[in-house]
Amino acid sequence: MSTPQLFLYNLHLADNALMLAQRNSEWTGHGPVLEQDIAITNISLDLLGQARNFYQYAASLYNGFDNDEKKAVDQYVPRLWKTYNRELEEDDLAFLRDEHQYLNLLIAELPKGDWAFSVLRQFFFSVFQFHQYQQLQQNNDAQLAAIAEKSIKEVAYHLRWSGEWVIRLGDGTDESNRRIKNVLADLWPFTGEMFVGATFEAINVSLLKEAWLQKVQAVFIEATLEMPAAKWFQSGGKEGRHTEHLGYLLAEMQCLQRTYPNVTW
Amino acid sequence: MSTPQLFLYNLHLADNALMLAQRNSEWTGHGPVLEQDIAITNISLDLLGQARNFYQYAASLYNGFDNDEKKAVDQYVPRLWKTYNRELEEDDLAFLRDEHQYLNLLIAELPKGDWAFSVLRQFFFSVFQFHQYQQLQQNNDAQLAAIAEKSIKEVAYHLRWSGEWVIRLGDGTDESNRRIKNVLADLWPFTGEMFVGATFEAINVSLLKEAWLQKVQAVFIEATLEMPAAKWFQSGGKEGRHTEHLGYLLAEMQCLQRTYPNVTW
Amino acid sequence: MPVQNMEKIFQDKIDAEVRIEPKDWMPEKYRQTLIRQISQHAHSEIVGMLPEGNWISRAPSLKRKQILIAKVQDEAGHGLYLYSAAETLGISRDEMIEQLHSGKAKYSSIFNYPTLTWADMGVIGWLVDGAAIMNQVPLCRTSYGPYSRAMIRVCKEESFHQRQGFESLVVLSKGSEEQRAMVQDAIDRWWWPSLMMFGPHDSESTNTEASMKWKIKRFGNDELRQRFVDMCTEQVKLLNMTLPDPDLKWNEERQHYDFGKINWEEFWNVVSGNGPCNKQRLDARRKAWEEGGWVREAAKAHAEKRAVRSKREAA
Amino acid sequence: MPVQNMEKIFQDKIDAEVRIEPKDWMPEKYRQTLIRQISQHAHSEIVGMLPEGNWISRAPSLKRKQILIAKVQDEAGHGLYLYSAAETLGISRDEMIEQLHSGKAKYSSIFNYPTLTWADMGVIGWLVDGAAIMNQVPLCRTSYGPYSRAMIRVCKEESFHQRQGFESLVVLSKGSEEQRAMVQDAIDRWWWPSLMMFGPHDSESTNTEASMKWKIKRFGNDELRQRFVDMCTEQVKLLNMTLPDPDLKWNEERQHYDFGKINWEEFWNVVSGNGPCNKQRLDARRKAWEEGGWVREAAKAHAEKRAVRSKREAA
Repeated sequence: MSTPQLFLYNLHLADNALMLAQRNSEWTGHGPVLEQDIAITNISLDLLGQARNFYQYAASLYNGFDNDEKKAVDQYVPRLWKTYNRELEEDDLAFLRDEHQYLNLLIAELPKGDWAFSVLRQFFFSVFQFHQYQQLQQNNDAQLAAIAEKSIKEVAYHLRWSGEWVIRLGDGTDESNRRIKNVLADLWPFTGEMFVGATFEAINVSLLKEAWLQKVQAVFIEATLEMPAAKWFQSGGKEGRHTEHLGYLLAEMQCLQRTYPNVTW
Repeated sequence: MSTPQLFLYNLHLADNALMLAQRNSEWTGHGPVLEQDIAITNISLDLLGQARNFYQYAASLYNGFDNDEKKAVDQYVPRLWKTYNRELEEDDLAFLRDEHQYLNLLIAELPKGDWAFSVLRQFFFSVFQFHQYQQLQQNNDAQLAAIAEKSIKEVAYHLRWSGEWVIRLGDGTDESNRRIKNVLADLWPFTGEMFVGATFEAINVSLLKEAWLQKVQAVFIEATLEMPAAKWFQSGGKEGRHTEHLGYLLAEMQCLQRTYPNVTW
Repeated sequence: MPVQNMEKIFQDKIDAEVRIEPKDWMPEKYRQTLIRQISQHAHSEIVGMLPEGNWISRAPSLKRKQILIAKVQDEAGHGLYLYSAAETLGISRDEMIEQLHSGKAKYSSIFNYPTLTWADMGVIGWLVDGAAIMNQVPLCRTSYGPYSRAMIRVCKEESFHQRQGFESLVVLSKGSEEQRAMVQDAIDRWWWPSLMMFGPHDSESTNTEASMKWKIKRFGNDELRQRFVDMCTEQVKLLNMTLPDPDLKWNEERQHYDFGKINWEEFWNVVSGNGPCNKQRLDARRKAWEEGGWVREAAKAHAEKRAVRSKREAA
Repeated sequence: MPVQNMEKIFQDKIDAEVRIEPKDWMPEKYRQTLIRQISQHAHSEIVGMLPEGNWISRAPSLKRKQILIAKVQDEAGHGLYLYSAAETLGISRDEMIEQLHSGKAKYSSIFNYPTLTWADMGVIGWLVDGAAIMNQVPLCRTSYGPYSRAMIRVCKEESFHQRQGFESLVVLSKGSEEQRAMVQDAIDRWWWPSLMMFGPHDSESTNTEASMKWKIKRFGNDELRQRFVDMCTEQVKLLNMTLPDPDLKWNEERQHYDFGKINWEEFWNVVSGNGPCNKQRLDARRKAWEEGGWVREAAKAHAEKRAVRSKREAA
């Protein structure tokens, strides 16, 4: 993998984590019960930590690039930062890119929905992330491997926690079963994108699909849920083509950095 | 009234109209029935037109100010615009001020709520605006008087339309009666601010309270609603102290102007 | 009169370009075809409010905000005319809305694509309204009177929207580098879906023959699509932008532009529910309708109370 | 044993600084006072998540976002410890939450003020947490064991938050003109409400006497408020900002800062429901609770199903 691609891959991994952290943190103070308010906030914090690691790494890569490498990723670097005349920093990447420069999976940016939506989304995402980080631990790039290794314990917890909630809701009351089935229909089309590789991806994501399906299937059996038959999937996130939701998320998330550019907070 | 105060008064009038236009336009495409979707959108358009007139007048006043006058209103002029090196324009005032520089009544910025909230808010606001513009028609400042005169027919329609809806909901079903009573409790504390004058106001708003109460009372009788007894009122809008809602509204409304400063759209 | 004679009279009128009016006899299939087509058109106006409505709160200037709101409002108005026209054929607006919400009735697939940047507002005006007008202008002379009259009003306003859309693209195309990139990106995303708006090839299109005979329809899908390609290929030059089709080139012999193959798999996917926003659009419409239920009931209840009261007063 | 003797033993323990534990005999009024105070404190933590939560989505850097989220989460944790402490006195968490939602139980009025700029995050850490700590540190030695142990954990974390808050103000106060203005504005808005956090003058405060005797409370409101004023008046200099009180000045005789009159009318207004955000805060809590109802029921239903199953398997 070339260093420009490694830079983009870091953005992709960071964007995934940041968007989901942002969405989950909307529950903070509004959870269904105090313990779970704390739990989903924890996941938010873990993901935010991962995002920071990837953004910092991406920034340090970029700052070491020669001109050709810089040119190769130029369309993903925030325009406004170029006027700052200083090295690229994590917050420039997180807060100053335009919508089409974000490379996260669409599933991570969808609005939080109800509790069923948030836990099922987290489950689909965490199963994938677990296998993804497992592969990345072996990566030739030591820094990438180190971040993955550091993060995988967190992800294992997210996976367990969200899987338990999927089971609880699927095999809970009629209402919870109805709700999780509804959101399953909404979310399923957003799962396919995880397994369609982009050129910048350091691992062959299509090979993760089988393990992902097996884990989902196992939890679904306990949750008395059926695997959807639908074969059509949404796509675009890895190419910077997003849902209509991302624009609103960014307008809110970026507002201070946009209103008061290049100051210290 | 001094010209700096006239400038601020125009901002106040424009901000009122803009915020309410922004909120009402959130119904566009989402109204309870097509005819009413069109009706509330119309009100939005009328208010937007009024806002433009006031902003344009404010901008032209400012562009003609001497240094002392400019200094007197400096804290209300968008910081970013000062870097543009061109005359002040309506959009600079609408899109580039910070939250505390907006001088609208708090009632105008509250989220749209349900249909009962939106029509009752419109009614309270329109009754006030009707009497306010009636006074302004007589104002010594010809431009202010002209805008008021041009707008008052629109406002008379808003007043009639919203009053009819208040009656319909108050004297409709049990559910509509319950809903409008609920939102009445929410909205009432935001009505007092209209009648507490700020130094920049060209008319004595406290004198409008009686007429306002009479009109509200008359419609409430038809709507089978009781006048609230509560005597405590929210305040702050005219001093730039807003609710927590305005920040979100601005983040969304300003995002393009903040992200791509000083270009033509 | 035997049905055959009625049918003859009906077809003679059509052939003589006399408009069919609501009280005239008409074949049941003509009525059904029109209900389907007019209601689908009405639904498209209503669902079509959503992708553009998505940018109202973020419009970058007061003037643009006004223009956009007014445009979306016009679409609601078009929906109204068209629902009314369909109602003259013996179906209620509520029935039609129910068919939309249940998925039984369709709407134009173009509205299942997301609006991702401000430039989409201009490109929708230019390409989507442009394609719609191309389809709709012939409908101003369609054989059913109420429909043709509704379409005359609709087309007039649509042409205005199209010019506004193009004008806003002209401004953006003369703007900053980012603005120009925004326009090109929007064109790239909307071009092919716009071509799909003309429907499948005539050879694969059902209903075309009867519709032609009844003068509901007057031109084939492919013919209109070609006109649209020819028109846009010229207009895009005024923007200094390009259309995302490497096969696009002038054919001296045909005196038309040749263009690349449409991705019909995507077309059928989106038609059958698998587009980026199909679910989102229908959910938004259903939500508005459901949340408006108590409002409509209250209005009805109040109107009844008033009616009773005025009757009592009159007695 | 006659009640008088029990009371004597109880008061002797208190006087000897021996902690009262859940299973010990205690006067009913002591129990009620503690339930009221601890649950009010727990509610304050939970409602207190809202004004700061308001800025999570807009935090201006990843680091600040992390710090803010962690802080709000800590408040949820404090709520948990405190509800648990209150539960040892024979009231359930659900009962307490019901009292909060019905308006029967109070929470700290400070959270009825809006958070209007990012600087509010720092100022809340500095002033609001600062005042809370001033009130709470003595509670680490309060007579009821579970409460005092909860308070030890709470105070430790609160001090950390206060330092973080002040540190973020130091950064802002060295920043741009707008950032400095933001800080001054936030101080101006939060200063007086912070002073109100110590409650009414001792002369007007109910319950103080019994609470002192039982060592639930150890210092008067005015004494703590004075300490707070003295502390902040020094700290604000480090920020190069001012406190919004023209009467603030050093009194050589008292060796304390004199300060202006508190607006008690505003205080009682906010306490009785008429603050800028009272309704908004309670509505947000009620909404979260109501919308979480089906989740809590599902979790319960599932746990019961599991219990039945494992019993069946064991049989």
